[in-house]
Parts: sequence; C-alpha cells; structure tokens
Amino acid sequence: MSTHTSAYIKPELMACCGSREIRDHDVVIVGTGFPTMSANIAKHTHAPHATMMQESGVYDARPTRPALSVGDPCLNPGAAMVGGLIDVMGMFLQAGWVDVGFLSGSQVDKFGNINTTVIGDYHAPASRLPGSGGANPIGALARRVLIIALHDKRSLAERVDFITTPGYLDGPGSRERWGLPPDTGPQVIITNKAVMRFDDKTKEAYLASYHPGCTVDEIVKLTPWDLKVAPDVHETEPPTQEELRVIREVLDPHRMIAVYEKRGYV
Amino acid sequence: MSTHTSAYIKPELMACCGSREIRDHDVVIVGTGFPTMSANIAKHTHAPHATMMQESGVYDARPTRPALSVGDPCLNPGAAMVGGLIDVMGMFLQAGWVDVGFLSGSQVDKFGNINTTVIGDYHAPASRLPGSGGANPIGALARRVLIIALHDKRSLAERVDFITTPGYLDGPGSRERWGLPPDTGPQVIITNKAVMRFDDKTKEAYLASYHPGCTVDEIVKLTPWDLKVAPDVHETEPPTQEELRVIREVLDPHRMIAVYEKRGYV
Amino acid sequence: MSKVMSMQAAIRDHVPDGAFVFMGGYVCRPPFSAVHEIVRQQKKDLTITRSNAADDFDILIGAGCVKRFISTFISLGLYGLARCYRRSIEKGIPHTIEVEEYTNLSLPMMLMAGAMGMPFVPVKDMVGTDLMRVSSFMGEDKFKMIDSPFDGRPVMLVPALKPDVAVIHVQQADEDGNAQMWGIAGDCKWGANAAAKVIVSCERIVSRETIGKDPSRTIVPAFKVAGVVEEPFGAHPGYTPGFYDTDFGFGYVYQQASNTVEGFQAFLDEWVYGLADRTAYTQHYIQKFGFSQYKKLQAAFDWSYPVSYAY
Amino acid sequence: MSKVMSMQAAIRDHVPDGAFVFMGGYVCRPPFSAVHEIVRQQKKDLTITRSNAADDFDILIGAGCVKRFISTFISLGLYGLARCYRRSIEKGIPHTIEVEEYTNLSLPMMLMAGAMGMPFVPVKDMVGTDLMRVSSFMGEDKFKMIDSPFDGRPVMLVPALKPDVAVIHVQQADEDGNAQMWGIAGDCKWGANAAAKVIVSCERIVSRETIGKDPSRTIVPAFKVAGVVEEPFGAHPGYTPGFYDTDFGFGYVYQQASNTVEGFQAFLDEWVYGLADRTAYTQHYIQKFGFSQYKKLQAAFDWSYPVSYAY
Repeated sequence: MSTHTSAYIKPELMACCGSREIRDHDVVIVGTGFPTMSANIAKHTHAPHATMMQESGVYDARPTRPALSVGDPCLNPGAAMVGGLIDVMGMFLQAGWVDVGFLSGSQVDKFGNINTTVIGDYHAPASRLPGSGGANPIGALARRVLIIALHDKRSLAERVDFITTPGYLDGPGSRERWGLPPDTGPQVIITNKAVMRFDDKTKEAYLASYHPGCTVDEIVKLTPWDLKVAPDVHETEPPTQEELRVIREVLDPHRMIAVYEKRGYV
Repeated sequence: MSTHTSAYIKPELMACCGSREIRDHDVVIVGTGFPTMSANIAKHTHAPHATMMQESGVYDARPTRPALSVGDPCLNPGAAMVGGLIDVMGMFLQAGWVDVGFLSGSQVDKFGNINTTVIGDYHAPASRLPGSGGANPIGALARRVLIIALHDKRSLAERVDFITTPGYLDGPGSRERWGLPPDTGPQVIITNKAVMRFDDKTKEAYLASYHPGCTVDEIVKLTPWDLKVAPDVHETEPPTQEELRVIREVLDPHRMIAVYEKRGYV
Repeated sequence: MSKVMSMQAAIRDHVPDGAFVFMGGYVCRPPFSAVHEIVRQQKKDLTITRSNAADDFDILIGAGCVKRFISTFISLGLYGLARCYRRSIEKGIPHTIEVEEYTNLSLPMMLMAGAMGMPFVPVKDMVGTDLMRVSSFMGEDKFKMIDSPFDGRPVMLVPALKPDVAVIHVQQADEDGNAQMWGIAGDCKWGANAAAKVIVSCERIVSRETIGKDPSRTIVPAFKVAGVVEEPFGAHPGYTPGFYDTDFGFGYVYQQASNTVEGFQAFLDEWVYGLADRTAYTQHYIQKFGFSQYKKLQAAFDWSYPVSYAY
Repeated sequence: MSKVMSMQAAIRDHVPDGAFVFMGGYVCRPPFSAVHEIVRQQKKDLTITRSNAADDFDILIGAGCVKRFISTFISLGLYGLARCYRRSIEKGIPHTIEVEEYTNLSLPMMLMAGAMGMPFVPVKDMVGTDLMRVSSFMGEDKFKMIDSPFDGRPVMLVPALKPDVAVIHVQQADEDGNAQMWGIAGDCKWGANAAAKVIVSCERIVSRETIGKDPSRTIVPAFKVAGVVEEPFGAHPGYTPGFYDTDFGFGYVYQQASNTVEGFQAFLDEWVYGLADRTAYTQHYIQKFGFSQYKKLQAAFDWSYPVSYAY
C-alpha cells in the first residue's frame, strides 16, 4: 500500500491522474508539458514499456532537457525513429497503433468535444485560436483520449462553440455514424478540481473523483452542464511518494511544472 | 556532318536508334541492357543533361559495372537518390515527371500494346511469363515510350494475347477514354530490321525506316499486320563513329552487347 | 548543371505574386531566410501552406504577402497565439486573409497525394466535426464524402495539393539540387515533391560525390529543383539539427514586437527591410546580441556512425 | 525488451499455416534465411506478396508452401523465367497456386495504403489493360472504378493490403526491433508497416544508442516488431548494401537445379532440409565453394560521412 504526502501542487496531482490512465506497453502520443510528464511518470512507475511519440515524426525520444514543442531540437538525438507527420499521424495514428492521446483545449464540452479553433462565431470571431493541428486526428483515432482542462465555466461548456476535435460528438452512436474506428474516444477529463469519466450509455462526462480539498457541490456548480455524480464518487488518490519522487528527482528537478499554477491549475 | 562506319552489329544500331529518341534534360526510366545503353549513348553525345532512374528506387546512379538488374548492387553507391518503388513509380512516374520509358516484351502489337503476362489463354497458358512488373505503369504514364522488339511474327502481332502494358489499346481515343494522361504513349518500335512509328490518326505502327541491309518488302512480309509505309521511308542512319566510340570505348569495352545477337537481334 | 543562386534571385525568379507556395519546416528547419526575402521583395497575394505554421507564416501574413492560407494550426509555440494572424482574422490588419482549415493528418496526406500524382486521398480524421462545416476558397472541393465502393462505409476524400513552388531549408544539397535532410521531417519531403518546382535553401553545398556516399538521405532529386541557395543560419530563429539550436530568446523578441502593429513594423524594418541578405542578418544578430550568444546557438558535435553502400 | 530469437523460433511462432506474409527485398535484401526456414518447417497455404518476386518466391512455390500469390512480376532475373512458378501454373506441380496480378506501381501503393490506415488508394496505371479483365481470389475487390467526386474523371481504386506478418532483412536493428535500412528500398518500408507484426532479420544487432545516433534511418519502430533475428549473410544469394554482393554464380546453380522437379528437390535437400540454420548454410557454402569465393562476395568499404543530430 503506497503512502502519500500532502505536500504537492495541483499540476503534480493532475500529472499523476494522467499517469494512472496509462498501461504498460501503451503507445502514447504526447505534446508538451502535462502529457509528457504523465507518460514519463507512468514509464518510471507502473508502465515501464510504454513508449511515446510526437506528431512531428519522433518515436521514443530521449530528450535531456524538457521539450518546449513537439518539434523541439532535443527530440532528435537519441530517438529510436525520426520521420515526419506521415509516419506518426499516418502510419502510426491513422493505422490504429496509438493507444493513448493527450489533448487540451480552450473549450471542452460534456461529450468531450474540444475547441481549439475559435471563440464566438467562426466568421466573426471574438478570439481566433490556433486550429486543430494534430488534435482532431488524435481525438478521432487514438484508442483512449485523455483531456486536460481547467475546471471553470469558460473552459468547460455544455456545447463547445466549434468542434475542432471529436469527442462523442452529439452523443451515443455519433462516432460510429461517421465511421470513426470502434473503441476509440475520450476516456477522461482531468481538471484542477476533479476527474470526470464518460458514461457508457449517455457518453456524457460524469464526476468520478474530486481532488483533495474540493467538494462535489463546488464541482457541480463549476460545471456548465448537469453533471452526474458517480455512485462510488470518491476523493482522487493523492500523488504517492514514489510518483512525487519521480516527478521531482527524475523528471522535473527545476519544478517547471509550477508554471501551470500561474495558468490557473490550482 | 557525321561520318559513318559499316562495321557494327545490329544491337549497336538499335541502341543508337534508342539514343536518338532521347532529348537533352529528359528524365529516363530504364531497365537493363539496351535501354541503359541507349540512354548512356545519348548522355555522352547529344543529351548530356538527361538523367536516368530505375524503378527499384534509384535516381542518377553511377555504376562502375553493368547493372544486371534494376536492383543491382552497383546502382547503390554514388547514386543521387536511393529510395523505393513509391518514390520512383509513384513520386516520379505517376506524378508525371518521367519523359521516356523503355519497354520490351514477348509480344508487341500494331497499337504498341505489350504482353509480358501469358502466351495463349490466360487460364490455360501455353507459356506463363513474368507479368507486368513496372511495364504497365511505365506504358501508362511515361510521356514517350520506346519499345524494343524482334522483328518476326512471333514477337509482333496484330493483337497481343494479353495486354499487360497499354500502348494505344484499341486505337484512337482509347487512352483518353480510360483517363490515361494526355501526351503519353508509345513513340516508336525499334526492331532488328526497322524503326516503326505511330500514325497520329490511326495510332497504328507504320514503317519509318529500314535498317541497312533490310528491304521494305522483307519488313512488310515479316510484320503480321498490314504495315503502312511512310512516304518518306528511308534507310536508318547507321551508328556514327562518335556513337560507336562511346559504345565501345566508354560504355561497353567488353562488348557485352553482342549477347543480343544470340537472342536474335541480327 | 549548377543551379546555385542568391536567395534574392531565387525568390525573384521563382515566387511570383499570386503563387501557391509550400514552405517546409515543422519547428525544425523553417526556411526563414526565404521568408524574409519574400517580405523584402513585397510579394503579394500568395497562397501559403504547411502543417503547423509558426512565426515564419505570421510574418508573411503581417507583412501583407498572403491572400490565402491552407492551415492546420498556427501559433508562436511557447509564446502563444500568432499575433499578426489574429490581427488579420479579427481586425483585418493589414487585410483579412482567407483560411482553409485542415489537420496535421489530412494536410500532409493531401501533400503526399500531390507528390504521388494521386487525384485525392482518403483520410479518417475530420469527419463529424465543424471542420466539415466550414470551408473557404476551396468551397465544395475542400473534401468529399463517399460510400466506399469496397464495403459501403463512409469515407472522406481530400484533394491532392500541387503548389507552384516549394521552399525548403535542408542541411545539405549539391549544386544541381539533390537535397539531403535528417531529423524531424514534418511534411517537408511530401510538400517539396508535390510542388511544380523547388527552391532548396541549405546550410552547406556539398559535392555530388558527398551526396552519392549516402543517397538514401536524399529527399528531393535535382530534376525538381529550380534553385539552390547556400544559406548558413538560414533557419534562424528556428533550428537545424546538427547546426544550431532554436533561439527561444529571439522568439520572445518577436512575440513582444508583434504584439502591436507598430512593433511588428519596427521588427521588419530592423530585421528584414534594413538588411540586404542573410549575411547582413547574421552580422546584425551578432552585433546586437553578441558573438557569445551566436556561439551558444551553434550545435554540439554528436556524430552518427558512417554506413557503406558498397558491394 | 529484447525480442531477439532464432529464425526457427520466429517462423514457428509468427508464421502460421495460412498466414498472409509480406516478404521484403526487391533484389536488394531478400530475407532468404527466413524463406529457407519457412520451407524447412513446411509451412502451408501461405499468401505471399511483394513487388518483383524472384528466386525466393520461386522456392516457396516449388516447396508447396504457397496457396496464393499477390504478384506484379516473378523471374530469376538474369536467369530467365521462374521455373517452379511456371510448373505450378502450367502443370500444377506441386499444385496450382492462385495468382492475383498487379503492377510495381499499384502493389506498392496498396501496401502504403495498408501501412497508412487508408481503406483504398487511387492509382493511375492498370486501366484499359487486361489486368482489369482477370482477377483471382480477390474477385470484385481487386479494384473498383469510380468517377472522381471532384472532377468526374474515371479513377481506379485499389484496396489496402494488411498482411498478417512481414518478414524483412535489414542491415541493423536493436534488440527491441527498431530496424534501420539503407540502399534500394523496393516496397520494404511500406510492406513491413502494413503488416500486423514484423519479423526483422538483420546483418547485425546494434545498441539502442547506435540507433539513436541516426534515427532517420529507422524504417520500422520497435512496437510493431515481434521478433529480431541476427542473421549475417541472411540475404544470400541476394545482396545487402555494405555487407555482400549478389551471388550470380549461385543464381545459375539455382536455375539449373530448378529446371527439373528432381533437381529442385535435390537443391532443397542440400541447401534447406539438410542444414539446421543459416550458420550451417554458410559453413556448407564455404565448404562447397571455398572461403575465397565467400570472401569475394564480401563488400568493399566505402564509408558515408557521419552526420549529427545535436543542437
């Protein structure tokens, strides 16, 4: 039975929540920040054979500094394979080899649809965002998609302004109707307050666990849809000492993860 | 005005006929034997900027011994690019970058269709041949196809037993109907007796020139279709001294080309 | 046949106003010297494309060179949203560009289709999302849904892209244009080969013999290349594996400058209009930030093992 | 996680009777050691494919391992028509195999489509020829003609191929299966990646660190690989760039032997059934033809220049 410590920050807890979704031998497509951190925690704890790739063309990189983009110079030397988008997004992702994808977005809705295109009307945008990049294909084709989001009414929505990346789209049966591969789709939404999972029938995100210090009521109020609560709702397991050791001694000695606190992950 | 010599063998003359079809800066897809010889004669005489590729994935090879196959070891070191079939047959040929292709076959018909699949009935073959390989796509997609054949009633036919590789198919308009690229198709049939070209209207091969020592009557008799004769039919220009010098001093000091005499090219 | 020329001549002769231009470089190897020269020559009405665009595309948009953008994503990476891009879309400054949106799967597939002479290619992403609902200058031809003639399942087809010209930056090329690259490829090989012609910007021109020592590194053959430009440091502030690192500090300089129209204009005056070419750019960089900073960007040595193609 | 195993174990565990097998090697790098082991284990009812098949496929057909062959071409190259193949088709010896015929454009495209997760892919060849008129076990699904939904033009679609297992021979791989190759590629990368799993036969096993020194040479990632077999001289009588030349003399030996059923049987007895593995094969070769002949096949040295991926 692993022992816990209370001295951790939210981004560390969220990274651990991500890590716990990863199984040994998983092939994980990552971006930067959280996802890489989560996958690396898993690799150093319960999933030593998990491997990572970046959409830019990299498989099993061995960076000696934190990658600041998915095309970062540090991803080249030492990697097992360095090809291009066609290799990773086509030959690996589209061909069905990717088990886990991490995504985040400015807006995430109850069906796990993600918006990274525009806030407001597409043709008269209040704010124009970067666009899909690799998010849409990862959301469409990765077996299990893990979504990272801030838990507030700006970041979460009943319905996103623009579906850049498919979650369960309009709900049950939508992905199948469009011919998206079976057994794919969002698995979990990890926020700074809670872990939400998707109901097998309704495909709606429900509250699975609340982070230490948060309450069910608070989370329900902060969620812009009628958030169902799991019968077995419970407190999120805090980072174990081993998880924190890996984060702080192995992966992030300079505590760069703390920047996520400034971005609201508190 | 180039001077000529009478001391040459038929395969040398045929190689020169091929060479004369090649223009400077042409991109030429070659196999082994004749085609490579022809392209190299051109490169050393009137087409210094012509470049060659082999379907296996090679561009601008620098072999130091004669290549005995399109994947020969000697094609690797020194080449400008060594990729695969997808590069040469797809990225170069299918994308429309190949000017000239050389083909030969067990049967060639009046429309320049080529058979390398089967003699007799496909389902009960008298003789089973290798198949298309790269021939069909080269015949379909190269801008100008040069065909090498023996001039007899076994090798030439009114209609081939099996169209492995498209010439003008059923005649005028056939290639267009099937959506083959405009301005592609067979340009010439070079035999051991003659040079035949294709009539713009009928798409039928007609006699353009007879090799020294051969007569129009003889050639017409040896041709299994009603061979039309060009108004300006003339004797094929023999190899020039320069062409022979290139063949014998530069390209083929061991006279390996003589083996083609044993194969009937006399 | 040598195609070596200056970047000025390459852009002048091969990137006319209104051209459809593929710009290689996914974080890795952006052809920045070419981007600056396009701005310097004030090219107009370009259609530009690449998967994951960044500051290089933002500069072209801010400088008014761009009419249309076939996009998957554009940001300043670490430094957030692309300022000029947002100003163009949100405020029409300097003008509103037309954006056709795809993804980092579908766009590379469309470039591959172009390179391979395929009329279109099936993709498994995009379906069901609002990327199907919006289209711009490609209109009805942005994609087509069909039922597969093999199994009747719905399939999205996207059209092949065939740029008029591709501009890429690679590690090395010979005078004739045979171009060799290693490290993160993005969609560089396919975008370059999809184009009617290619401008090859490279860190160093090498002999044909050097190319022939390792021909499986070649991504573009000479016959597709219209111009070869030897442009060391040509991807700065981006990086080139084996040559120099990303200049994150300069990325911050660009973010700050591009926060305002005036700041962006001043940036162009200092780093583009005010400098004749990449040599002047590099000298200005060294004078401004110091040779020690320039040196700090230069790559360490970590040689691969040689291989042999001999028989 | 090491996947290193003997060829005997690799074929036993990963090539079941009835499997659909891609065999890499277009003249270059044929996986001959694997071919001999498949014959040795008398595998049955295999479906085999590759663009431009040669003596390796002829042996599998003559030995009775093959039920179906997705073909573009098969010959003994310099030595003419493939004897066992002809006997199978013309005389039903040992039995008549089913042949589905494509071309050296369409088949590589079908393998690429399989590798890329595309359901089908458009090709511009084959149309109008008798290759459209004949089909075998693929029946109606050999190809489909459609009118392009973009411009209405006729387009041929061919289906993606997804072999159960791919067997390739490369220069080097690490214990986990990351496989690196250089020189003539044929359809090796796409065929391997189209398969559900890959058996990597290699001239030498190298460290993960060696792979990481030049990761752009990797054509198959470890997670697709089921077994890694270190098999020096494993492509003989074919060649491996940088290691050994084609053995044209041995090609003649095979041609002469395969001229008759008896000769072919004797060849199998001597070179396959009579030998336990590639080590025994190589020793037998040296004893029969002399070490000087073996040495003559070994490649000269002609090293490429190293490159760096450092920053």
